[in-house]
Amino acid sequence: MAEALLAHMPALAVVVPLVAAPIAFLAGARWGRPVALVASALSVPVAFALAWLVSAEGEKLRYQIGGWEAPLGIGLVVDGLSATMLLVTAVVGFAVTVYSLGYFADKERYRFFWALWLFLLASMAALFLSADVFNLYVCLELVSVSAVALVGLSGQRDALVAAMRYMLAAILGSIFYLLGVALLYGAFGVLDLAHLAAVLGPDVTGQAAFALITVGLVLKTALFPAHFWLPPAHANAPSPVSAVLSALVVKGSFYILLRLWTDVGDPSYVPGMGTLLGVLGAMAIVWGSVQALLQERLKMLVAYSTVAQIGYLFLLFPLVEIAGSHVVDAWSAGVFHAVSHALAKSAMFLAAGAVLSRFGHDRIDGLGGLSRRAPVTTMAFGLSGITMMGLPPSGGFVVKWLYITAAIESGAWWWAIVVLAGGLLAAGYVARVVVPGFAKARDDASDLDVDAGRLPRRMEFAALALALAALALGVLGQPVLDLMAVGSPASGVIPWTGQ
Amino acid sequence: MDWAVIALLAAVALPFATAAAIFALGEARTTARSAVNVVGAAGTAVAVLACAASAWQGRAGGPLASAGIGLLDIGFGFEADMLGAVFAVVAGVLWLVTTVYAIAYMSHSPDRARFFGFFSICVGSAIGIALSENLITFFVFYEMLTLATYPLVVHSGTPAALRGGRTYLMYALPAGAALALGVVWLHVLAGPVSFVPGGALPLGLAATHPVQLTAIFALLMLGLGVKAALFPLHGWLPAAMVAPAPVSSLLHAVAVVKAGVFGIARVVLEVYGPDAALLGLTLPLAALAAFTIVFGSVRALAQDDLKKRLAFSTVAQLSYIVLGVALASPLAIAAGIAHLAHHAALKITMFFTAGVVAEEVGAYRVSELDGLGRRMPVTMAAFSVAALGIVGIPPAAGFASKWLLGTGALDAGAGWVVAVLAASTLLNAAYFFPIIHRAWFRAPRAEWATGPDPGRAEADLRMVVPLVLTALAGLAMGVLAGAALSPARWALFVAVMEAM
Amino acid sequence: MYEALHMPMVDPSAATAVLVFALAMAPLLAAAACALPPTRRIGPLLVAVAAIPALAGAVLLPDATGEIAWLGIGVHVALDATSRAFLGLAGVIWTAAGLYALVTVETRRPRFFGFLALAMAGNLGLTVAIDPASFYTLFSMMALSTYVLVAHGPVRADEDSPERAADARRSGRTYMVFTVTGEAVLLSGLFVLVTGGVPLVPLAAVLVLVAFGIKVGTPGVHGWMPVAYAAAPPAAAAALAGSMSTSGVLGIVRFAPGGTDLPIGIGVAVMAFGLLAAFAGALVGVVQREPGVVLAYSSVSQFGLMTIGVGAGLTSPGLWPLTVLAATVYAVHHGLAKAALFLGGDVATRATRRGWAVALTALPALALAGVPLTSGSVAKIVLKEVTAAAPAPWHAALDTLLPLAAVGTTLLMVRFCYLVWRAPRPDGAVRRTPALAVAAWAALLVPVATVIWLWPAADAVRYAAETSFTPYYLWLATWPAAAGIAVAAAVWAGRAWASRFEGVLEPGDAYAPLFARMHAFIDRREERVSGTAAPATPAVSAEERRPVAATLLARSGVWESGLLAWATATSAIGALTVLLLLLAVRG
Amino acid sequence: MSQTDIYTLAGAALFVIGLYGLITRPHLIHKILALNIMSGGVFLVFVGIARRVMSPDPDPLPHAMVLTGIVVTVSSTAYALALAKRIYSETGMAALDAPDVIEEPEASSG
Amino acid sequence: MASVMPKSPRSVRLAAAALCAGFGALLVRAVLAIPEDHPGLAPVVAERIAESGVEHAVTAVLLNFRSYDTLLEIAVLVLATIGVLSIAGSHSSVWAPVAEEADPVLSALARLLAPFMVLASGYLLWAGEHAPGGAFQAGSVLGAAGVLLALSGYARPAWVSRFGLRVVISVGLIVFLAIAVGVMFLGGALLEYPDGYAKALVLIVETWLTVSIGAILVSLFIASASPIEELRARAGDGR
Repeated sequence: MAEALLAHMPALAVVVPLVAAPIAFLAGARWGRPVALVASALSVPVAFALAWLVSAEGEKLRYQIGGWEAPLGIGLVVDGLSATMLLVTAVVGFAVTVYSLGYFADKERYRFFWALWLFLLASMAALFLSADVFNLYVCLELVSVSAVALVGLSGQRDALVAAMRYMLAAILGSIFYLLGVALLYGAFGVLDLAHLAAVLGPDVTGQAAFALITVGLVLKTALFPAHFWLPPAHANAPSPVSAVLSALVVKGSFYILLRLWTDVGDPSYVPGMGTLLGVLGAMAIVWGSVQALLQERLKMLVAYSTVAQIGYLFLLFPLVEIAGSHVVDAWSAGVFHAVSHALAKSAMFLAAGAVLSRFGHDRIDGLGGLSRRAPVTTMAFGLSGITMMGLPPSGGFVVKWLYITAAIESGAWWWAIVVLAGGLLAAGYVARVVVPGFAKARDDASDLDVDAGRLPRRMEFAALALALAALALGVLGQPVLDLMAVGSPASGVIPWTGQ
Repeated sequence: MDWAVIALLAAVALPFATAAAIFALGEARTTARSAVNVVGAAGTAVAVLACAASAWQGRAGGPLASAGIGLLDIGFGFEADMLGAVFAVVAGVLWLVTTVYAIAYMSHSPDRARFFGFFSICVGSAIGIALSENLITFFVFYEMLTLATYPLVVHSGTPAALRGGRTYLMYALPAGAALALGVVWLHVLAGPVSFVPGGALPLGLAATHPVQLTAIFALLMLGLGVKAALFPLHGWLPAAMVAPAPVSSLLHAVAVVKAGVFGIARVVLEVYGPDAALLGLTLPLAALAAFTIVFGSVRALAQDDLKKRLAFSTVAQLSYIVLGVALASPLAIAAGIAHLAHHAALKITMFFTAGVVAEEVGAYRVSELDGLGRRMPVTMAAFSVAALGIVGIPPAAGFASKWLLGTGALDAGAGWVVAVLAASTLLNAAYFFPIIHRAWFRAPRAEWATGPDPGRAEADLRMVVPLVLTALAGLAMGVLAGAALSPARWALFVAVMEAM
Repeated sequence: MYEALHMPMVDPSAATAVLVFALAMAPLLAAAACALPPTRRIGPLLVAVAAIPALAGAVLLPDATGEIAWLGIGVHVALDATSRAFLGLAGVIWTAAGLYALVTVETRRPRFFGFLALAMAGNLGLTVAIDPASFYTLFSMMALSTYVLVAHGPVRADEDSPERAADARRSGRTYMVFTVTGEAVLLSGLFVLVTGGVPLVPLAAVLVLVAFGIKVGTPGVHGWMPVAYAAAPPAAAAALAGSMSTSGVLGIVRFAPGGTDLPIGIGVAVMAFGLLAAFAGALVGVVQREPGVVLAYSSVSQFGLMTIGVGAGLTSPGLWPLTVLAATVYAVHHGLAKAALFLGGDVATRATRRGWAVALTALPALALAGVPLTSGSVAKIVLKEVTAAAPAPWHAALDTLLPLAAVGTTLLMVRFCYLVWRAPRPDGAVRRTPALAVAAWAALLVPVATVIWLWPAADAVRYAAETSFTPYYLWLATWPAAAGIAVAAAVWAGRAWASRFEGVLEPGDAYAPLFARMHAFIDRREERVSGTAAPATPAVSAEERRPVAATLLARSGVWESGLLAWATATSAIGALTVLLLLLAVRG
Repeated sequence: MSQTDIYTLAGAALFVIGLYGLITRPHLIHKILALNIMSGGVFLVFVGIARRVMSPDPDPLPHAMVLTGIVVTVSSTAYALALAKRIYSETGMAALDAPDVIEEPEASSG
Repeated sequence: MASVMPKSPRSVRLAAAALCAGFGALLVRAVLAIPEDHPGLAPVVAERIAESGVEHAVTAVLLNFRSYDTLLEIAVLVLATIGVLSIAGSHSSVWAPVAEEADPVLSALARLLAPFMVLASGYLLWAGEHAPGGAFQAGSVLGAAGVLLALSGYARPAWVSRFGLRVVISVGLIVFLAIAVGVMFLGGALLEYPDGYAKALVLIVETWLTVSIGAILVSLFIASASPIEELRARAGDGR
């Protein structure tokens, strides 16, 4: 029985939240909450089980849906990368669920939240597991629609406009992606990733397909200059939603890019593409950070921080393209960044949301004395800021370490400068929030409502737990590094696994 | 696990555990928090002393207590060696003293949980720095220290404090970036770098990659130089003096700044070793340190703010350590390492005093100290002893370092250092003696006489006893410099190992 | 220090040396007694007698050497002929000065006696500490503690006032500037000496000579001496002039690299400075108005004579042992005499009827002038033995010049006695000079008269003592004194004309204007700083000036809103697509 | 150039036309329609690809994908329309950007 | 809607036109390069269609070979519906009569057509097994019938409560999921229909999907169709 259960783990990772979603919809405003809590809690052991399976196996696992083998049917694939992303999704998802129980307490307005939320979790899981380019399109759409619906959930004017912008961008991205899929199928006649990898050859249609898919995914990932939809959407969504959008949703499209460029093909498939993405990434780091420095609202600042941090993800491509035998460092850096940023950024948004919901505003100017009024939340924000800056001991530091190593190893040291400069800029915008927090609380200078009640502890501590997890990655990150290396394109030369 | 390993881990972990407990106890539970703090500090003191004992046991090349955790291909490692033990003991033991002081000093201040929590983290980071076995572990704790210090600098929350904190970050964060680049680059070039007396670079690397190694050295010095307050990276230290007295005392006179110089010592002695001189890197460093000594002293001269004067004095004094390390003769190295401890005891006394004075009589400027010796003779006596010690007046500890440094410099063929020492002595005297003079020889200010007992009104005993203890320690380290286990003797052992 | 790495061998003979050192450190206990409240009352008494153990040690203990490894960075102690002489000198003078202070100092007693004891311990200790580091340590302790004594201000409660205390502090400031400079130079010199190796010996010699030169008032670095001697309370001045300055001579004896092949120029230069000191000291001294200042210039002059001897000794290596002896003898003679003069001058000025006191004071004055039968005559003969061996032109020149210097000394002494005699009488309430003070002074006169004759076996001294009775030397010793007195008489006769020279040079002579400016500067600065509670710094000026970076930053926000506009953003995506497709289809 | 190329080329043309409209038309409904035109273009490309196959019957895979795509497009279009309507009801605006970014209308076509 | 149709500035239009022209050219280049010499997956489908339980290839792909896509697609549909409900205001605006007063002609037509449309829907559902057709087509026709009824003034039936509405929207997905997961208990993978049950299970799924799709389309239409002025007025009241 246990073995059978283990064998179905990949399917369960999708099915658990997917079944729960309509149930939560049916259950309504009140009973949707326990349904969501149980489903997101169940996802955690499922994700751990998958991670354990993959680690034990040491190579990719496949699960054929409907029993139809690959070229015909759709497969789920579990390797280190997808297991890692699933794990992050489950952990962040659970923490955000716990937070949301406090955030959406007794709000009839958000009665649809739980169903939408579970759909989002399910679609993220489906996306990270899918081994089929067209199925990935459906997953992307599922992710986009649920994410947009969550952004617009509050019905407030800014949120609605942001959702609209997000929706249009997301659909546009999907259409580009779908056009790419059409061309891929036209060129190679298969949809399964592994089969595609096998038959992929130098072909104009195929290369164009990769280009179109990349455009679509860049748009969905909000890489500079396609970030135009992200700041309003992430800033105006309900805070738990912001957390998941920044932490997970943008990583979903990045994940597909990563799959295509390092698993199916490699960055040299379209020469120059890696460098182009890297340059955009560098611009994102600088531009996003600079804009974060200028924001007047806390959540906008955090959103621009996401724009900047997304840039780090894309530094992977040029380094993988040129790194030669040092692919491993760059690849691990990018993936590890996805993980640590997911934890830290969700913590940051949850913290920002706590501030917003407790004090009724998130104007940075009005946050004087915050550390006194909300110490746990400030701490959570500050700790996740450490990861944003890439300072030790944090996951961000490991990322920085790996990127700089890869840059120096491959002789492309200018990427190291970008990484370091980004860290300093991050310090700047994190300081903008944390520093006033330490300011002396004077009645005239602080905009924090003295009578504001306490936040539910679970909200504050959900944020803190995620921030601490991001920090712990900097010290105890080795298992994660080991996990994500399983079956990765670089696993053959990864020194730490001894393979 | 034998006791040495337990002590090693406890020395690093206890301060962090204390911090966690303090944060958890929160603002309201003052008594419990103070108790936890003192117990944690005492435990840490015992642990670092045990580390020192184990280092002493292993001094002749025997196995050292070590522990670690793997990450990437190097991991975090700790080791109780002779050099590290010096800094660990200084930080750990002075923490206990400072804790007692700080509990009294901060007794009417808000946000004490935050203060003491971060304070503990700072000390833990400093001890981690001291006991790090390799460069990356060192770097991790170094950056933790950078961040954990910030809340303490801005603790009061005044605009001035925030400005000071901003200045601090403006220096410390780019420095961290430079350090990171240097550390990674070195790691790429030379593989995992563990600290080894006599240098850790692979044989022949200096011959094959001189330019890269020089660039890395420059980056590392840039990173470490900020905390070590080397000119022109010193600007944050005077600005950080807005912090409460315990912070200025332990962190900005001991833990933080010495983390920088300690790092320089590690890099020069135990990473580059003889290659540093081979590549021609030590002379510029020595010259910079020498310049900093003179520069800091001259700037100190012009400060009326007592803590700023002390801060510039620290700028100058830290470079004694750097200078000793850069000169690289055994005696000079010993001088540097010994001064690490000597300056710590002396300068912390002075900052304690500055805090007491500010708290008790509201005097922040040198010009406000008239006749203070009569108002609080014990405090000012301790201050005077420490000041004389820093100037290098025997028999206080400063002289022992100065003597070793002078002789070591001549051993190293750097006679010009003697002139620097002479100039520094004069300048030190010029900025400290007026303070002593004012305190003891000028008529007391009128407003102090209104107290209940104007003649003898020392501060809270919990503040006075620590500063007396540290002053006595500063005296004893000089008087008993030749005794077994004195910092100077210990430093000589280390120096001989390093120079071999 | 390398030896320090291994456990030091226990030298059986070291016990004596350790004992001597311990005795010399006895005043530290007295200092502690002054500092601690319960014993504060008896502290001064303990200080007064604190030098007696060391004195006893100097007289009673045999020669010994040893090391105290654990103390400082290792203290090497020796009790030999030289250190015995200086320890004895210090013991006698400190005892006399201590007792004198015990009954005359009425103000700020704990502080005064505490630091008196510290200075005493340093002085006593440095006479037996023979390694550079320990010597320096104790020398510093002595010199820096003395600051407190110099800056003490009036000793009598009825004369104490803030203004006079402030004056004393200014004198202390002057003292400190020179002392600390001396410390720095000395430390440098000792470093070079210890580790510099043979090529650097001349440099070491110069540094050491300059450093100790400051202590003994060598011209050019003498400025502190008249100021500090005059400002210090008499007891402290006696100790300062008699013993503490003299330790400069000891320092030269110990650490000047005599007995080695130095460039002859060094010795010659030293002799030249000595000559300058001897004559200039006398010339400047005679126009002074205060007895203490006169004595200070006398010290400049007298130390100049010793310096001449040292210079001569430095010119030839073989001459050094004799030079050491001569310097020692002369230093002891001068120290005792000068201390007696200081105390005598004070005793006299305290008295309304002071004839007897002035008369007694004249005794050490005559000794300094070197009249026959005094210690001075013997000391000068010993010194002459050294100068006689000086290189060619010098030896003859010195034969001529040294007696002239004695004329100057005599003039100074006459001037001193005159000033003491003429000093204003204490008015109003008759305050008797405490008997113990008089006794202490009187007791000091005894060794002045006797010690040179009781000098422990040293052939040169014995020879000199015997020689001093030969007619030639009697004449040689007498005529300068007689000439001096004659000149003094002549000046007295022409006092209407001569008085215009009185006070033409301030104490500190060439330095005086410098000191005035320094004090004015520092005083002004202190007043200014004390006066203003907060500095007048512009509060916002830095904030308001907006750097280019900030402007760019703000501008980038505008650009960003352009980027966020839908048309721009989607156009950018279109451009990106074109770019990527170009990359893709170019093949 | 084969017969099926007509489908694919028409699809490509629709895609580009839709993109042009999406970029230049400020009105939300126009944008949504433009996206639908682009989707239609993609579906046409699929159809063309299905006919290229060397077999008598068309490849069912692209057809299935088109069907799925249509449903997905319908879903997202429905949501986008609802959103546009709600935005109009909340703000009275039917464009994303503030009016100053968009040129004044040349003529009314409502 | 609005009486003015704003346009972008000329510069934007020119830039966009240039970009789109370049893009179009490159796209044409890529599209024309699609090879014609491979069969795609058609042969594989043809080979395995017998095992799928249906005869029509597209239906086989949709509901068996790639039924996972369809499952997720239904999820998108349900999800979008929930999204629309979440921003459409209250339940009552969904499935409310669109027109205040029904057009008598339209009303009569609706009465006449609705039963036939339901019938046609059933036929399409059945035909999908071997010819073009299936749940989506059937659901669309069903939805059209609902829309027609709504347009002609028919209110939501009284029995369709809030809960009932939610049930009918999600029942297709729930049944689909139940079968997808249920077969796992029979030893297969997710969505692996046991031998011989494929046809029946596909039919069950299609039937319930038809119901849900019809309901969803009606909901979407009505939610989007309620008069703007009314919405604005309600929004105004809310403030």
